[in-house]
Amino acid sequence: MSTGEAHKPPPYMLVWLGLFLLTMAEVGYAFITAIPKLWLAIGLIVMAFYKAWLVAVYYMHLKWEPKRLWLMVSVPIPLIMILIFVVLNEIF
Amino acid sequence: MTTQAMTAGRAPMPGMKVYNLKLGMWIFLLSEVMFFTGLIGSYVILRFAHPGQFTEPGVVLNVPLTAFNTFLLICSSVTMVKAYAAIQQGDQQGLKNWLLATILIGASFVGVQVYEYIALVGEGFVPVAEAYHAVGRHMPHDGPVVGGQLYGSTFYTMTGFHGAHVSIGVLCLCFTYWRAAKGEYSADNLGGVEIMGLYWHFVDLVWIILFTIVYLI
Amino acid sequence: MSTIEQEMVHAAEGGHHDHHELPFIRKYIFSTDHKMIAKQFMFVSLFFLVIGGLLAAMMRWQLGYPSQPMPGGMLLPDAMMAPTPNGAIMLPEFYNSLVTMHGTIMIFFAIMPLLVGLFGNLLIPLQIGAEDMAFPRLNMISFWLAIPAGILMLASFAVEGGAAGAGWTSYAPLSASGEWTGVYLGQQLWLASLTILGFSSLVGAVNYITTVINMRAPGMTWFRMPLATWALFITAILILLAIPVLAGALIMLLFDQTLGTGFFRPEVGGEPLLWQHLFWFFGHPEVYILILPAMGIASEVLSNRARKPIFGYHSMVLAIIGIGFLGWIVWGHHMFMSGMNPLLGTSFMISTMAIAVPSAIKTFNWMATVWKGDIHLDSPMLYALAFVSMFIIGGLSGIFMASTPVDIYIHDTYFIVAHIHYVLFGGSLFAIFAGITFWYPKMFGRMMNESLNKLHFGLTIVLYNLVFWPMHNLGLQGMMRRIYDFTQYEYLAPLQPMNEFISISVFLLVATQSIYAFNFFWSLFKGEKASDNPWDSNTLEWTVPSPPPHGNFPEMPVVYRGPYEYSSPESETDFYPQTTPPSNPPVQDLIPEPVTPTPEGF
Amino acid sequence: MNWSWMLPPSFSTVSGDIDGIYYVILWITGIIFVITEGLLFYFIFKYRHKEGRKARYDHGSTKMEIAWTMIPLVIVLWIGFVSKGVWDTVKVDVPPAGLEVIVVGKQFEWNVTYPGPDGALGTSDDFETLNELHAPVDQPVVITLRSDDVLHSFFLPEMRIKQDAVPGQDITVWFEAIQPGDYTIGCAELCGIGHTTMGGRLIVYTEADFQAWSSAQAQQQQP
Ligand code: HEA
Ligand code: HEA
Ligand code: CUA
Ligand SMILES: [Cu+2]
Repeated sequence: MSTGEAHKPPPYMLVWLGLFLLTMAEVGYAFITAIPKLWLAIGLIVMAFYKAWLVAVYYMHLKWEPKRLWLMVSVPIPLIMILIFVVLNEIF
Repeated sequence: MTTQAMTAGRAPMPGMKVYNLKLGMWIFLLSEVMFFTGLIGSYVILRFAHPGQFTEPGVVLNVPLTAFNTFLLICSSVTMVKAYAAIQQGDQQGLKNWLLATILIGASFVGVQVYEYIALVGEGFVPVAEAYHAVGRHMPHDGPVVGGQLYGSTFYTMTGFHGAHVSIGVLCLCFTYWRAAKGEYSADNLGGVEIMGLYWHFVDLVWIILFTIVYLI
Repeated sequence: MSTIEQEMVHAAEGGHHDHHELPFIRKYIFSTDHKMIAKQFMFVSLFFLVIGGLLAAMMRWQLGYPSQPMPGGMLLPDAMMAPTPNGAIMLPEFYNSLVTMHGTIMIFFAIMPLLVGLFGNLLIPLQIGAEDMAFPRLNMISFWLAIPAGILMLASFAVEGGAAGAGWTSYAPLSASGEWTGVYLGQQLWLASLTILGFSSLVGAVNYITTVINMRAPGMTWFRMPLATWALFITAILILLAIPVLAGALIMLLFDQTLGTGFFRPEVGGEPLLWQHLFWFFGHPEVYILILPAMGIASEVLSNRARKPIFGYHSMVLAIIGIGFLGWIVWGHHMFMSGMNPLLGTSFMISTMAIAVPSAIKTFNWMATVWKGDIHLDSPMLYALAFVSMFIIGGLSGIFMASTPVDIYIHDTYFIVAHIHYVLFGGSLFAIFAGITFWYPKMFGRMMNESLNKLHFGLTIVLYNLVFWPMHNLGLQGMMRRIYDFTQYEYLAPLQPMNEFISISVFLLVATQSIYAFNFFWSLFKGEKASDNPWDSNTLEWTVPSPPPHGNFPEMPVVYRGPYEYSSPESETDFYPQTTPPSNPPVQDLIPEPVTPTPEGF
Repeated sequence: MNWSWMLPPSFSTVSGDIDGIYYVILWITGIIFVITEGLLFYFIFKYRHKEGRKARYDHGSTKMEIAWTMIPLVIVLWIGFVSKGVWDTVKVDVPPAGLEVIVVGKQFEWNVTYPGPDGALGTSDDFETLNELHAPVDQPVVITLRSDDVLHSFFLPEMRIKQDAVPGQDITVWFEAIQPGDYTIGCAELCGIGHTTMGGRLIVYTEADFQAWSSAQAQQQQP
């Protein structure tokens, strides 16, 4: 079933603008040497994930999908966290 | 009623309320998520364990160039979604135009990446080397060691696999375009365009993450 | 019948093409029919099962008679055997290749394709009432990717340096550079082959998951699905999420081997433990991939042959899901001695212990299923009961290894080898015997010979235990695994008689398997003709002809109840098929939601 | 042929505890084994098909499900809890060293470096032995385990010690022998063609004998 018909046209261009501005912001932010490395990394990752979220929700139309698809799509997330967490544990 | 309609018609009943093709693509993308998790996870581990082998952003890699490339990929995402929006309205010509734009931008992304690789290798940043000395645009060639083998290995593996995904995407887009040109899509038959879009946006999404952790951190 | 149902049925009838005969190549070779693909997987993986068994027999010769000339060894090339005047003696590098290839072939090319390729393909569409998989063409591709993978794997025996010899786990850095093993091309072929095979499994998994979610017949709700389908569904999810991680690791290792990158090579800063983490993050879900479908098959057979509803259907389903989930957080139990942070070891021990619980639920439910049943002890039931009792042994030995201090001593000894074979042979393979025997009539329209099967069962269960039970004892005496000649160690030399005993039993066990092979092929042509429902079963696959026609269901089945209504007082016979309409009119929840046609892109 | 499920004798301070847990698990699983297999066979026999028998129509019982979820859970968590203590003693809490040595595995031998008369490693009076580890009794021997090439696993069966040697990583292993004698060193991780031959001897002396051996070695190996 084609999605979104019943909704008003999704804000594709607005999202594009957001992605563009966030990319600029990231590049600028990454080179601010005054900020400690850890904060730089956290800030960048937050921005990256927000961008990824925008793409998934608007461009991949998750916003208009049934809850069950959301549920299915989030299955790997705990696994990713477990893997990364455990392996990082090895180093610290 | 055709068999096909029957299959599809069965879908909404106990199932996901999402038709087979789209559901299948989403499921496939979940496995792609795990694949890139493996690669990115390895990178994170290796980087934390051997910070000395990696350099600050911008020392070796050309961030402005890649930022431009990121911009290209974002643009191609928006053209892709426009193609989908067009066919939702039954606009065949719009579909073709936007698809063509996506193909061109996607191909440019690959082109820029190839150019980047050539430039980097020319500067001495190769996938495999025991340790490379002060390569990159900002350093003299006989300068101090600024990175180790792991940097080259992980960089080329991650970006290479992503590039391969983009290239495959471009090929599939060409196929979608060919079918669009034959007029095979319509407002009630746009599954092919939609799953193409899903794949394409996913590749964009992965790049967003890769760009940040490989180039900027 | 409600109007909607009538409409559905009507649509199914109208929508059914009259299937004209397909040309040979489309029907038997490049078939997109899930039943044919299932059979293709079956023949190929039975072939690999035999190969794996022969490799094991060669290994056992060396272990039973360390460094004595092997009968027939002269026929093998000098790269494998050292010729002496009395005959040829196995070389240690060949022994390493044998262990590696035995493990790899058994796991990836025999048991996994049998459970997932054969039973996944055969059962999922039939048991949920679909006319085929969601993506029949992808299904075909999945099979045809497995073939080059198998050829590459076998070809690696013939290349310079021999086949991969770093164990089926291929621990880096041993596997990362030919420098350490002398195996260059063989190891690379191993990696390439598994990468391709991984892709094959992945494509299959996408197909299975989509099919189960979206193609169930009207009335086939989640909790009316047979347990075999449930197990295969969860297995497919495990494959979907585990295999890509392995693929990533394999590719990185392949780069290390061929290009000289440094992911796992410590000389240049790589992390050997990273390989182990990635491998076992895949590997432990993998072992559940190998047991869950077996559990599903056993549940099916046990309930049917005991003529009794499965005990605790809902908790069986929850246990499958529980095992599927917990399987992701226990992988570290393979790495207790690896140099992994010991505190992580403790967490992994606790999670590993916890995973015994869903297995316990399943075991006790099986036992309660046969309790007060009407047990027909024919061959599928015998195999299924053997599955339960052998799985208990294998599972209980897992508890020893899960306990970190005990694992210090028994890790990498034959105790582990015993565990592996109790769960994989006693568990998975016995369930496969049960499954093949049980669904043989559906696949081929003929029954297998019952007496031959009982003979095979009797000999196999005895010999199997004679082979693998004493391996526990060997392990407790400290005998390491993957060891070419244990008599090199003074303290292990006294174990020679026991090893010889095991080896003799193995040779008999291998010979015994020819009974099954003979029965299998003989029955194809001479077996007694089977009716549509020879086991008086409830599930949907038994409502269609044996073998089912292309498209499976002449009309869209409508499901009224769960799959295990045996001996129900509502039914006159001791079974009550899922499709038999209830005598009183259907209740509300049986009526499917309205049908909206949706576009299909391909 | 030794069909026994008893462990061979062990000679370190921790091995008693390890073996103890083994026997506890052996008892628990043994009892479960007998009960489950016994019941299974009994059911098969008792309820085998007879003309006119009809199976009980029974979909399960929540009470039973809870029982056979909780009981195993308690049992295994208890085993886990007991195990944790011993595990920490063996792998986490390393006692102050009586003797410190470096063991390096490489294809296919074990190299052992001793501190020499000054009692410190990494000085010029260190001396080495090949495929032999000499140690005093009743003293914690703390080993820094390394590998030069691939993974090996340092296995002292009589001490119930096993630890992989990982290239690029220093791993601490310790044991304390409780009886002088001649024991085995093995390699328990597949490490290549010569994996089988990578064995050695662990020789445990009384304190005095060890001192004598040690100074003699130090003399001999002085440049
Ligand atoms: C089908 C495959 C399969 C299955 C199902 C299992 C199931 C389990 N496995 Fe196994 N395992 C393997 C295949 C499998 N394993 C393989 C191939 C290896 C070796 C890999 C290699 O190194 O090459 C291995 C190795 C392995 C190790 C690593 C050993 C080492 O290398 O040192 C460990 C350690 O914890 C372990 C534990 C377990 C446990 C706790 C279970 C549990 O899931 C078992 C649960 C079942 C029961 C417990 C029995 C039934 C329950 C009852 C009767 C109830 C009452 C029980 C209690 C209260 C205890 N396994
Ligand atoms: C499913 C998996 C499986 C199966 C079935 C087997 C079956 C057997 N295995 Fe295997 N084994 C492994 C998986 C398996 N193994 C793994 C994963 C390892 C670890 C590898 C490693 O360390 O890297 C291992 C290791 C291993 C070792 C340890 C080697 C070492 O560490 O040095 C030994 C030693 O005795 C052994 C022996 C045997 C024997 C004698 C059989 C016999 O039971 C074989 C008898 C079976 C047959 C002969 C096949 C029968 C064929 C049919 C029934 C088909 C007939 C029907 C038709 C043709 C229609 N195996
Ligand atoms: Cu060293 Cu095995
Ligand atoms: Cu495991």
